Amino acid sequence: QAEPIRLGTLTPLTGAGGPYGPAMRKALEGVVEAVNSAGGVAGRRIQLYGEDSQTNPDAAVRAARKLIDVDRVSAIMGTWASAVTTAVAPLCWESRTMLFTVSGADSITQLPHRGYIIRTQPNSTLQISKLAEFLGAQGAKRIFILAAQTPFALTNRQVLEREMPKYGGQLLDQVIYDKDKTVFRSEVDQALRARPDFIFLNGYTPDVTILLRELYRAGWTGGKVAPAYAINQRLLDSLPAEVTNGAFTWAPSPDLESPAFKRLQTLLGTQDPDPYSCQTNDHASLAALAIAKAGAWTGDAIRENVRKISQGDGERVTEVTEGLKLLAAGREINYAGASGACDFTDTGDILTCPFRYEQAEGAKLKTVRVS
Amino acid sequence: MSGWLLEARGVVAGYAAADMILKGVDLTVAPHEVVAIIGPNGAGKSTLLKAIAGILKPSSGTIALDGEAIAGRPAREICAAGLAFVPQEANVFPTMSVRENLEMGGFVQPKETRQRIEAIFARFPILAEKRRQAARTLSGGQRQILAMAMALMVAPKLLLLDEPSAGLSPIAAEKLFDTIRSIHAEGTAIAMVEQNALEALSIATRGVILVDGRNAREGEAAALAADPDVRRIFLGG
Amino acid sequence: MLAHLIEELPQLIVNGLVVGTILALPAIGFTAIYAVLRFPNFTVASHATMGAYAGFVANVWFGLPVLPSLAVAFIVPAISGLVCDEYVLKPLRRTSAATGPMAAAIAAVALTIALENVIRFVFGNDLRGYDLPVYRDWRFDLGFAFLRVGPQQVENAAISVVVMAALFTFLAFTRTGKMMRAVADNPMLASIKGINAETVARLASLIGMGLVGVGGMLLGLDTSIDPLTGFRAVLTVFAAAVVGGLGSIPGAVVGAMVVGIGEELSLLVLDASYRTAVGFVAILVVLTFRPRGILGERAY
Amino acid sequence: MAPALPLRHATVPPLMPLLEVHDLSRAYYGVRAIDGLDLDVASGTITGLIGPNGAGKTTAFNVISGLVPPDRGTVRFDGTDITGWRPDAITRAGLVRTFQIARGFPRLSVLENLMLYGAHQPGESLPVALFGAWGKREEELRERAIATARRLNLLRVANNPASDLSGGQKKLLEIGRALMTDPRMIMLDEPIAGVNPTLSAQIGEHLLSLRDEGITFLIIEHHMDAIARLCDPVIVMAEGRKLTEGAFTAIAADHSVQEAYMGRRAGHLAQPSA
Amino acid sequence: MENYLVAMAVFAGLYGLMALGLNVIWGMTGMINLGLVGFMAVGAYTSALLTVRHATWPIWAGVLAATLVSGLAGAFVARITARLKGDYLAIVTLGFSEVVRIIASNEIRFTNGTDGISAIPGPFRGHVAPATFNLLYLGLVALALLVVFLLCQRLRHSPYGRVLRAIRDDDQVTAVAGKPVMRFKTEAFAIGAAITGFAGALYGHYNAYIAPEGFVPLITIYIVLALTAGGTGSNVGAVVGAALVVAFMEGTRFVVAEIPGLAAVQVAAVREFMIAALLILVLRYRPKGLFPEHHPRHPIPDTTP
Ligand SMILES: Nc1ncnc2c1ncn2[C@@H]1O[C@H](COP(=O)(O)OP(=O)(O)OP(=O)(O)O)[C@@H](O)[C@H]1O
Ligand SMILES: Nc1ncnc2c1ncn2[C@@H]1O[C@H](COP(=O)(O)OP(=O)(O)OP(=O)(O)O)[C@@H](O)[C@H]1O
Ligand SMILES: [Mg+2]
Ligand SMILES: [Mg+2]
Repeated sequence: QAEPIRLGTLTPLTGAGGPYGPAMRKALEGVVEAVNSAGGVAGRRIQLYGEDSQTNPDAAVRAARKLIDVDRVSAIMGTWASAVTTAVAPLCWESRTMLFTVSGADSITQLPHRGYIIRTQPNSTLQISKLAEFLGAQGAKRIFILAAQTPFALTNRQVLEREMPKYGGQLLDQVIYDKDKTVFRSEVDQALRARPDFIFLNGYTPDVTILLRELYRAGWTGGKVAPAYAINQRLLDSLPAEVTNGAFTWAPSPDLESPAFKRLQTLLGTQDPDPYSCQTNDHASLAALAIAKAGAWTGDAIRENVRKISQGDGERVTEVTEGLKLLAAGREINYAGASGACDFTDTGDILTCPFRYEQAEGAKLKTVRVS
Repeated sequence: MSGWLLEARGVVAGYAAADMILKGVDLTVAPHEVVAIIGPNGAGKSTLLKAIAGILKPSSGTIALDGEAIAGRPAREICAAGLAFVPQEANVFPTMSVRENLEMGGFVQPKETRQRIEAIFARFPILAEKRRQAARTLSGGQRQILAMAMALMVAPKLLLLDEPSAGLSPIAAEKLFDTIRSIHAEGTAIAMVEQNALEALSIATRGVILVDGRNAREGEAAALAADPDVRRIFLGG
Repeated sequence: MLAHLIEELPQLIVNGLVVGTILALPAIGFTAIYAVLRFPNFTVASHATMGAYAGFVANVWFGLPVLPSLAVAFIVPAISGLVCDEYVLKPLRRTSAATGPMAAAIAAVALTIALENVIRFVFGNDLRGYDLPVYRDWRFDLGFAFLRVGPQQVENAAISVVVMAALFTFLAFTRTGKMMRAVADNPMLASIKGINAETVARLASLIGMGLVGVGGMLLGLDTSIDPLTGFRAVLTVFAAAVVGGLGSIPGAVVGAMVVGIGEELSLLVLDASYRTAVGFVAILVVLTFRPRGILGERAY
Repeated sequence: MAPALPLRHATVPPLMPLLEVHDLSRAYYGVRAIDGLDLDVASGTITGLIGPNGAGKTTAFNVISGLVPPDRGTVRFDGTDITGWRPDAITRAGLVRTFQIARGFPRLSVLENLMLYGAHQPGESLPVALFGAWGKREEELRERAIATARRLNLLRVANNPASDLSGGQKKLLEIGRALMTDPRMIMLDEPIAGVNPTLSAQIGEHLLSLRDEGITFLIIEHHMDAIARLCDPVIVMAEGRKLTEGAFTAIAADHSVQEAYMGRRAGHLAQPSA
Repeated sequence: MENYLVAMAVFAGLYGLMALGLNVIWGMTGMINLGLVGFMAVGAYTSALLTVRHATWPIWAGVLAATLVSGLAGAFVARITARLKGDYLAIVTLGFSEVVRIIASNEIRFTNGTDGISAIPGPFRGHVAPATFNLLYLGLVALALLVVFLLCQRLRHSPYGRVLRAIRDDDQVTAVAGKPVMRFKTEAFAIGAAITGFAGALYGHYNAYIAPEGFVPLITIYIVLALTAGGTGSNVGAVVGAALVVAFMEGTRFVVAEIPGLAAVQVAAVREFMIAALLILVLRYRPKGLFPEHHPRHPIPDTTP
């Protein structure tokens, strides 16, 4: 049997990213299984090597070393925290290994990575512009941000401040909190004192849980919005419905009718795969398809070919096995996956993508609009 | 039955496995007897008392208290079997008050506690005066008196004292020895280590001299005190 | 500026007290163990998490109401705390004459990582929540400012105060309590006086970790339940116990309030993201004037 | 019963006091441990400090040596006001003390305990320790430490950690450490409590010879025969202040001192022996 | 594989340096320092700020400055915590490292915030193949470790080290012995912090990237565990312990990969559990560490009278 194709994952299984990593990993494994059971890529099986980033750059660098030097993977997929991504990026480009990431900080694609980074998460600027547009449409006039201290907190604020006036609104202020605290009462009070009509909770699931509960206690009845990775089904399950009712979420999204998205729903056994899992699902698909296209499985091969299979005039595919078949038949393809169109700029950022807006109602998310 | 209240034979004990301090020591105490144990610093006197009291496990030898084998048993069981021990160092509970120290001294005989504390306060007014003060803040001599008083909170069969008079003023030491005499008169057997050897021998019935982890001399207390060799080598006279 | 201050101050203090009540119970458990065993048992982190999960299992899986769930949140960590101490930490404390008490403390850090991962192994990383209602806060009009206070938090505060009073009375006045302090002071002398030091140590671990577990469940009620629930709070819990005076039960409560209020008041002058930093500076200031904490190092 | 001991010292001519303590006071939560203590120690004497348990002797040492700040009063050493100085500065000025309840460095060996007290080791400065030469002084200190250990019967346990000493050996180490410094004056807090009588007699001899070499001593002790043999003058403290001072025979004959402190037997020492 | 082993050896060396630093502060002088990672951060940031963000100093100058600045930070912490002992010192030093991390996160203009600093230069990086760079750096770290180790050994066995160990046992009696305790404590803290900062700077130049999230208390915990497992107070123990911790962290990777039937998160849990359990076992069966500190024995003349 031919030597397998080696791919690596570096999702956060412990530490602050812990709530997200396992599902991301599962979404990746689903693709690999599908490819292997469909006969692999050009007859080669994909062998997936998984390591835990521990949401810690120090641990992640050691894990990446192992993936690159011992497992000799040609791509590392699924890095989550921006610090982790930035820390492993130089290892990747020095060793000509492809890096697929979901980190949102603008700075990542500005690294001198020579094309070795592909990011499926829209950068902060794009995400927040979309949010501003949506908030405008909801009639929001006075926005307040409660943000965890993250690499994108500052950019987010600047973008929102710039964009809101276009839709007749304004950003009042932002409070940056320490996400490892257990109580955020005073932060919430500070937000309420500014008399906003919409509060943007820019954090992660554990801290947004506390914030939502605190907003409810404080008697808040205005609008609230958070990224879809923060308010997910898990969060809705863990809080009483009256606490979460009315909260909006938004995330980059394909057409919800997209078969890729549907398949991921079945794979993960949830109606609501979080955006990160959607993206890692696409990481694996993109890597497999690029390898098939190149007929070689080095990092360079992936780098050269990833755009050839994800954008352009080729036949539109949403399923990796389908794409592999077409490629085998010598056809051009344009892959769009569970996370969106997967079209990338030269620096590795997402070109454009539709966004999906949802609202919590009775502990379920209902789609409000996709645009 | 040998008739001894305490009978320790061939006790070998030490702190590190390789280096035994006691190299086969015998110590016997008859009921109603006061035995003084003397010897140079580092001879193993305290080690012997610790081994008897159950703080140190002897690696060989037998120890019996009132016919009951106690070697190797935990200290609290030996205490319950009727032995009270006042160690040389760290012999009070530093953060507890004087009164609480006394209560702990009488831990195994709680019924008598109240009444015995009264008796002790009568006998040692200084303790009554300092009853609420933490033992840590007592002067050296006050602490020593407290340690002794804690042992008086129980009515043991055998009292083991490790240098009870160290740090006491002459008059306090005198009072202490009077106390020891009266405890003895009430029928309690006593074994005590003392550097104040002449004084100790004067109230003891028998003396035991320990040198370098072995029994060196043993005999009637008065005879030992009078022996010129003993005086020269051990008593500084 | 002044009006602004007067308006905000009462609420900040209330919020600080709320933070304090959440920290108080685990801090009491931590300090109670310290009082007897004389080492910082850092497994409070994982035992708080364990309490949160135990309460979750009782409440959500078995449908028990709050109080029985709290009982479960006490029992499970209590037993775990006991077993851990018996088989892992105690042997290390025994050799502490040579190594200092730190060996046991450091082993406790390793142990808490191990326990956290046992929980992670069983429950995964997913967030959980209790099946309990969340209430709106009560609001009071003070004339110059509005004040909001949560029913849940009043309950937390009541529980902490009752537990503190009970434990304090127990240690200060009962025979068993004095026994515990005697063992803390001088375990060897305690055994000479006939006290079973082992039983006392077990009791301390049992009660202490049980309280930490209850604290963990209350923490879970206010935050979220995941394998890091306790870990996120442990630094502040440790800080509270230290500020109050390690080993002092009322100290733990006072320390929790000081840390809580200190961090909240810092919001008057600094960004929320500096809250932790201000908390630590406050600790430093307190310790500079009272190197052994506010209530010193006393078990009662 | 106690045989009379030869009094080796002549009555000391009045010298300039090396240590002057004036109106020294220190209270603990209302307990006046020392309360207006005045005392002088003349240069070249072995001055005894006696008094009932709890009289405040140890507290006086603690305040004089800088470990406990006084509430009131002054301490002058060799004409310099050292009140409020840090303990290490006081030691370096030539005044060193020992502890009643032995407090060594448990994890240092006996020899290291002794060598640590040696002064003028250049290797205690960082650059010299790392890059300089300190071996010669170390050798001197070692020799001196070995000699001290030998004199105190500690040579056998010289390489053991201090935690593994018997109670008496710890007291001996206390004395030994003080002897290792080259002080002008040593304050000994019950140096021979718990020390075997034969050895204490030898230590006494040694102190006398050190006195003859010019070292001044202030000694707290409860062993009247040792006080009688070594000390002149003797200061009696009670309830935090000085009660009286004088030659031992005079003190011992004093009724109030006998009553409060010495009791019957020690009082005999005052009488010329039969 | 070789490349990986070389990289892990570099990490072990850097951890070893920090363990040596901790050993001076905690092992020898008895001052608990749970803020170690804070000094590592100070070192890493100083050098990074000077070599790439705010200036373009040569690497050696950046590292030198890092060593000095973290040493000064150490002296500062020692001064403000002068009166604290034991667990009380532990919480304040822990706080110090958190404060450093928070400042690094929030003073964005100065430190670039949570984005971290990337493109930190490494000697000859980019001019030689990555594998060669790796080897070169290992040589550098090994040399640094050797020099620091020898200095620490010299310190430990000098009269200076004896004073430090005396302070560890009882600082009051050390003062009575005539030693200016405060000076020694400050110097020891500064030396340890300087070594740690030095290691932090090397760490930054090796990884090319540093961020506040990389300096979490977990790293301090690892170093403390390394020193305890190796033998508190012993320099050999510090180095061996650090190598051991890295070996545990990496070795468990390969072991858990063999366990079938577990979800990814369970594998990760088992791995962290194993690291912790191995360290507990070391402590349990070698409570004084693998290389217990022994106090210097001096030749004693014949003791038979
Ligand atoms: N820290 C403290 N807190 C409260 N009281 C104290 C403290 N230290 C000493 N005392 C009290 O001060 C008095 C004097 O104590 P000190 O130790 O000076 O006596 P001493 O003369 O040395 O007695 P001894 O001969 O028994 O050693 C005692 O009554 C003691 O209880
Ligand atoms: N904890 C210990 N560990 C190791 N060795 C010890 C320990 N305690 C005492 N030793 C050693 O054991 C020997 C006997 O000590 P022990 O305490 O029994 O002497 P002692 O006869 O009571 O002397 P002293 O009159 O000085 O109290 C001494 O050489 C001492 O150094
Ligand atoms: Mg003894
Ligand atoms: Mg005294």
